[in-house]
Amino acid sequence: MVYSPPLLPLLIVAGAAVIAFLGDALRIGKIMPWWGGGAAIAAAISIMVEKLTLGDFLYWNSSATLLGVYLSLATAAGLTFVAFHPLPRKLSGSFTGLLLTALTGSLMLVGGQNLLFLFVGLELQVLPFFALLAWPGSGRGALEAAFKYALLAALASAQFAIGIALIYLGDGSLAVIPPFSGMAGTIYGLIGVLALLAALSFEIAAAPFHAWVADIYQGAPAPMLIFLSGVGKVAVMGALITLVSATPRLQLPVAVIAAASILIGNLLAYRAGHLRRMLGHSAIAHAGYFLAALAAGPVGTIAASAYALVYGIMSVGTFMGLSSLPENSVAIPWTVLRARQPVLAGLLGVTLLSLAGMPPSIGFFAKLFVIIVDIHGQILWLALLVAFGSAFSFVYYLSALWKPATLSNPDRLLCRRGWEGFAALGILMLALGWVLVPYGMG
Amino acid sequence: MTLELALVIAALLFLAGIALILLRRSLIFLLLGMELLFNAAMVIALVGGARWHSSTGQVLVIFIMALSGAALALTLALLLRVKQELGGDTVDVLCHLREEADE
Amino acid sequence: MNLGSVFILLPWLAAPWLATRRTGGHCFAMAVALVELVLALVLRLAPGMLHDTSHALFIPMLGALWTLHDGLLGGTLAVLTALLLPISLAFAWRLPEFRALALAALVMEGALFGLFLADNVLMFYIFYEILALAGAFLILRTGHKSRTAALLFLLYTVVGSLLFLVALVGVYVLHGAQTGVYDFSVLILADTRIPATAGLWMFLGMVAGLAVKMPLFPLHSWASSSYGAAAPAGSIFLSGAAVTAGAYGLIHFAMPMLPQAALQFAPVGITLGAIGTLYGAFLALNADNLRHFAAYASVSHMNLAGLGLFALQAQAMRGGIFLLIAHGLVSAGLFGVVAVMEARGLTGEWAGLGGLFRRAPRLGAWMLFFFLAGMGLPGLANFPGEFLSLAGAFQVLPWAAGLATLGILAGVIYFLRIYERVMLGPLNAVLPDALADLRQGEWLLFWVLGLLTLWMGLDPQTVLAHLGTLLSAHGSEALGGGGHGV
Amino acid sequence: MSEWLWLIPGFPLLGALLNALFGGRCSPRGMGRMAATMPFLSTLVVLALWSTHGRDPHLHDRVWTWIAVGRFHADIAFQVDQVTLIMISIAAFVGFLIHLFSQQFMAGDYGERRYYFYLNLFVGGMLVLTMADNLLLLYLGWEAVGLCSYALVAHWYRKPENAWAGRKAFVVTRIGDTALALAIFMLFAEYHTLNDQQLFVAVATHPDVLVLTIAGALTLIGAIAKSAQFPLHIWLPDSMAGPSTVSALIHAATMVTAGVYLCIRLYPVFAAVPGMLWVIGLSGAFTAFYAASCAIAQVDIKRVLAYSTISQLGYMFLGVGIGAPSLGLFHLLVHACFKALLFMSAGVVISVYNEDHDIRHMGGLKAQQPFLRWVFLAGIFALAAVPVVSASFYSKDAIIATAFMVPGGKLLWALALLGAVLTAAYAFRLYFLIFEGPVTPGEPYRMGWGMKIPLALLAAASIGMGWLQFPPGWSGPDLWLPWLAPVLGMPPMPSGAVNVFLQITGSVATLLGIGIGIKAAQWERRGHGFSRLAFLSGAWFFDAAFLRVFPPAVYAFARFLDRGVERTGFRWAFLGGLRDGFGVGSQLLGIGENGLLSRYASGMVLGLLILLVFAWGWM
Repeated sequence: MVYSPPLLPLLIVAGAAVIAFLGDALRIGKIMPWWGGGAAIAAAISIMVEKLTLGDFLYWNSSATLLGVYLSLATAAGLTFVAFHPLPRKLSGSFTGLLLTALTGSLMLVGGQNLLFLFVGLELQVLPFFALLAWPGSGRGALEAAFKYALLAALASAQFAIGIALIYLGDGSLAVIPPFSGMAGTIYGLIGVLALLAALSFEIAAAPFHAWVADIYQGAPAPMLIFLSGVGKVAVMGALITLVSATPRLQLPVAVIAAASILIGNLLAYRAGHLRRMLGHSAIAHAGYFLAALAAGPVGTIAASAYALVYGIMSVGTFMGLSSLPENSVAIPWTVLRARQPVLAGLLGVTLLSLAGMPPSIGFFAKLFVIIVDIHGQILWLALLVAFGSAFSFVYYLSALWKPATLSNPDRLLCRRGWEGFAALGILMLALGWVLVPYGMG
Repeated sequence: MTLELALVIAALLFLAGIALILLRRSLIFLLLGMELLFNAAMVIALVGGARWHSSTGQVLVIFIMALSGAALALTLALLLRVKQELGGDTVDVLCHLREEADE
Repeated sequence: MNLGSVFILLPWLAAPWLATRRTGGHCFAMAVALVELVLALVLRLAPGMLHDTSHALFIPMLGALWTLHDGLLGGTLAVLTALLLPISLAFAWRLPEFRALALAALVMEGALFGLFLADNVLMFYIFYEILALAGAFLILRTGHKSRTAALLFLLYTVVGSLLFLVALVGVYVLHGAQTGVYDFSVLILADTRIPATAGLWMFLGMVAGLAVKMPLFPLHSWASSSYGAAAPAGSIFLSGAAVTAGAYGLIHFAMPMLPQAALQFAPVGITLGAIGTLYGAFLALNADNLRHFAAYASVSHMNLAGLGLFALQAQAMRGGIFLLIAHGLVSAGLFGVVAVMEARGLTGEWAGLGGLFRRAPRLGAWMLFFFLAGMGLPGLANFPGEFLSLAGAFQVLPWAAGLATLGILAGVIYFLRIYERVMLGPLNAVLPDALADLRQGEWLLFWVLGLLTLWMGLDPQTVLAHLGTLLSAHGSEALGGGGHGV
Repeated sequence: MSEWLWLIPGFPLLGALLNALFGGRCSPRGMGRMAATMPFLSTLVVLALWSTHGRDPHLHDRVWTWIAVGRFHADIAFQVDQVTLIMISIAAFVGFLIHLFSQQFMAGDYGERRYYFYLNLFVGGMLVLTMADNLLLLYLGWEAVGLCSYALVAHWYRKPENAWAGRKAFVVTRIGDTALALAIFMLFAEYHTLNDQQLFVAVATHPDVLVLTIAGALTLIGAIAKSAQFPLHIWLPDSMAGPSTVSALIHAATMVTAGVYLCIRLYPVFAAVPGMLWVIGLSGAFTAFYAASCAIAQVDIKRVLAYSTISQLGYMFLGVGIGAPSLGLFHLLVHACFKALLFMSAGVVISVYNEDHDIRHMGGLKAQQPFLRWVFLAGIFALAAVPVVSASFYSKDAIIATAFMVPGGKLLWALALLGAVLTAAYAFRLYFLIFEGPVTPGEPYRMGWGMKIPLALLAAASIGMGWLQFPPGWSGPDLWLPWLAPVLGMPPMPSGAVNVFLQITGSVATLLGIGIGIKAAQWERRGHGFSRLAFLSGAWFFDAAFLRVFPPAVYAFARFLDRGVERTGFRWAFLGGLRDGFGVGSQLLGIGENGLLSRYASGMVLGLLILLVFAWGWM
């Protein structure tokens, strides 16, 4: 197996994962999160360095690099943040190992150009979460969530497998590099691509396949959700970008799924009583906005990758904020949170506003790009739907912001010294992120 | 001719798997249904390999077999934990997470 | 960091600092407000200050966001906003929730100044949204602290402004397609050739976004619940200053960008304004308490201003803007009277009032003064604006302007009926007997507002002459010089 | 001389300003004196104007530009010509007399300072109205006097009916203001100018009959509302709730004549439209007859005078209608003097009988108040137009006579003559009921010199003013008509036998009226006088009908709009509908999420099938 540069980031992360697993055995589990963080950052740097080398399996174009770097940095940040959280305290070595495996899978998904590569990446990225969601000591809800996720993810990967097989049947090659001949071929190729689309849109909780997301968000422990929504979903979005940019004919079904997601996501979130369920349903809507960008043709992929990046940052910020709250809190106890964790409360407030699309935040700029791209792609009705969706989203985001909730005993609120730094970084990123955009886009 | 016949078999396998998942109450059968879906994928992959006279089909089958095994192994482990903690292995056990507003 | 940026960012820097101080933010907030007033006057009277419009924050696709330019209209409205803030704070001096009100008002003021000085339409939109959010917080944190009213206010504005955004992006994309230059600055966007039908739809989107703030008739339902829920001192700022944002956006951005569509929309706009004027008047007549009454009076006047603006005729346009400024003062007076009465423990419900003149003659006198100004008595602030708007609109669409002229008659009916219910007649037994008349501070406030109203009524020429050419060069030549003839 | 015309309205406005600023700090008495000096100074300036420019006054004084946007140009500019000189003389001089009279009459009242503030503001407003050189400034004065009338009628605000009467006055006059505003818009839209002279030139050059008819009609409605003519007269009888001095100034001498002044000022606009003048004449004549018929059946002393004012204004409109605006102006001048006198004396009579307005409870006051009786009698003579002796014989009978000469004027002449009979009747009925007959004692009321001088001056004027203009054929001073001819033109003069016949019928009508009046007083005292006729005392039930129809309709419409359109339409249907729609939508979608795993799986499969439809679509 000749060493080829594009594989470097994967090698780094996979190697680190193996060592992390050994860490628990050698009772040096405590430092493993830091070790994992360092490995992720090394991967990010390597991706930056390898920026434009082309490989037959990996094609690090601009959007893949952007997302790849983001995934690594997000995992690094998540790991160092969770290091202070009591939940993974016992098995932190295997915890880090699992996360690094998930990161490997994500990088493969984002950069993959070969269907088989994508399939392996998807499995690598999904399987660790079966275990992570049901982490020992996180209650029965988490277990139920994990099992539901496991079963439905398995169903989705089965669809993915069928899709790959059909495409292979249709045009004989597993490569995804355009022109993806599968489309021109027989009916099998078409059904295969649609199966792929179905599987991936299950992963990002788009409309017809959205049923699972509310329960998992409600049940799963908050630190795990940082990675599920912040890293897992963004990786699948990267895969979708490569898939749709390779097959232009997918734009119509993507547009339909986008519209369905926005409508269903907003409507469900409107009535969701529980905070976590509301966040789950709003994730459906955000998947819809991402797909709306994707449905707008070649220009759309840039906007889609920007939206994926922004969505990732926002969900990481949200769940970092929520991880200090006790598990079954139905709403955010603002007064207590502001008293004990002012900066974290600020982060949570800014992320909610950014999720809703309040102008100074990058959430708004992401949605603005989506609207620009949609109108440029002549899909006016989708742009209007995005606009009305984000306007409507103010209802449930701001009622979450304004609903007065009381916490029975304030000391159940977790507050760790390291978190203030993360929160401050998060606020800066979200509120003034758009100032940095010119340099990133350049 | 054999191509269409094999595809019909794969389709049947797929439908059987879906039926198993949707109709049966016990979680074990859900996993069985999942396994059938993966088998359907393998059949299609084999047919593809045969049609294009290349070994990629078989490589694909091996990969699907490996990954399906991994996925189901973990799901089985979770199933044991569910049986222990939630006290049953039917689908209705898993109903704690839902929209409260319904009641 | 030129004067304009300081002018916008000062309130935004003051707000968080005010939030951290536990008690006694009063003097600090008032000091910042007065500094802002001085800055606004300097900017307005010495227009050359902003010649080095800083082209900061250049984003490739969106153009230079932070380009500031001080137009005459924007400067005048900025002075009005800067004037209303200290007045609003003064009326709220003894409120328990003063700090929350000051915080929200400062953020709103910063957003308004940014809005008036912004040259980039996207920056205008961003400030417009921040204004909406800060307004929602004001409604939430003061007065009845009702969430529904705050949410209704925010939703109306957000849905409307997103329609404005979609229309704006439509123009932006069309311009990009025609000239290859993708930039949001209004000067560049102004000369895109837009097909008629698409232009009309886009203009409707923009009007929906902007006219919702200036409550034009069909989009006005938020006004009574928001002004009713917020503390009257807060409503001064909400109904006086925040309302000018919509009208400014209409004149400075929407009409220059889509001049043909503006001409086609003129008759519809005039009709809506006329219906709104009468509708607001009749609702004020049937208001169930003083706050709703003041809210509907404000809606009625703003619809008349809307009528003037949409007529696209020289007299009507200037009359509309003048009425906008005059309405700021008069509604400050109206809500100020309500604030003073609520400071004395009167709820504002009709059962609790009656014959107040005997106990508080000075308050009664000032209330009558502002009611007369509200009625459009010649010699007070509203009259020049109303008369010019109606005279101009009459030349464009006579029957609609005629309908709106009935608003003058309706004004008398509802204002005097409410005045009689509150002030005249036998002394109401329910009134608390220790009812003090105006204190020195309030009396001085009313004198400031009164003198300004009188000055604007008797010598409107100083304001009218300086409104200068409103539509950008492109807009006016497309409209044939001021729309329907001078 | 012409650059300080602004002093005339300036003094009273300055008085009002001083009152507002320093009112709190000095005693009401001092404030009253300061208030009285202001119209006195204006009167001095007017006298100076008479002395220097009496012969042919054409002065113009532009103070500052009020509103100037494109061709919509209105300055604060004052002009004085013959008509304006007369009007400002009345407003300033009669205003001063009433200020003097109020010093003692209103002493010790609970709102004295507020009273003087509005009185000064009123005189200022009236002067601005009459001296305005453009329609916009006229509109300013018009509304200012409307406001002061509201405030002064509702002066004793503690009784709700007084406050209501003030509001009724302001609302009805505001109907006229709206009509006037519409007329100004139309004239501006058509001729693009607000200045009077430019307007007349433009109307003369290209008269557009349709625009001028509508604008003329609207201006007429404005004048009718302000001068309380027939359909819109209902506010004047109720506004007697204010103090008598207010009635004297506002509802006799100055404000109500503003409508007549407007018609005289815009005479060329009316003349340009063929039938318009006759309509004005008809409305004047009918109102004269109608109001006189109502006056004869009233029992409240001030309501008799109120209806009498409406009737006399009818005559002035008749004067303008038959093409003799100078005669109308003459009657306006005479009427101002004797009606102010009558109202002020009525005020004294009411305070003598401590606030009892009903004339049936009065009688034989001549013994107790001799001075008041003679002064009141002079006023009654002028009101009834007693031949030769009284002033209005020269003005009112001249109008009636000229009405006969005008084409189509026979109907107007008949109505006016009938009105003259009724006028003489109710005048003398009033006099005999109050001053003659069995004595009912009242409180002793000593009138100071401040009250006696105004009454004496006005009594002299109501007798002697008529001698300015003798009827045609009589050898005597013929000053009035030639003096006004350059501005208002000469009216058609009857001559020869017809002239003699008209004068005789006029005098006979008056004497007949006096006889009826005396008889009516005796019937009244015996208990079955005209006041029992409900139809007449209720002013033909117009007032009741108007009040039963319009206000309830307006309030009902407001309630409908509020409850129907706002609450159910917008809030319940639109917003509520949206909210419930979203609720139901989310409930429907919630079915797919009841926690059951197999339900989720079926959702996914369904999704896959939907996607496959696209494959079928692409084939």
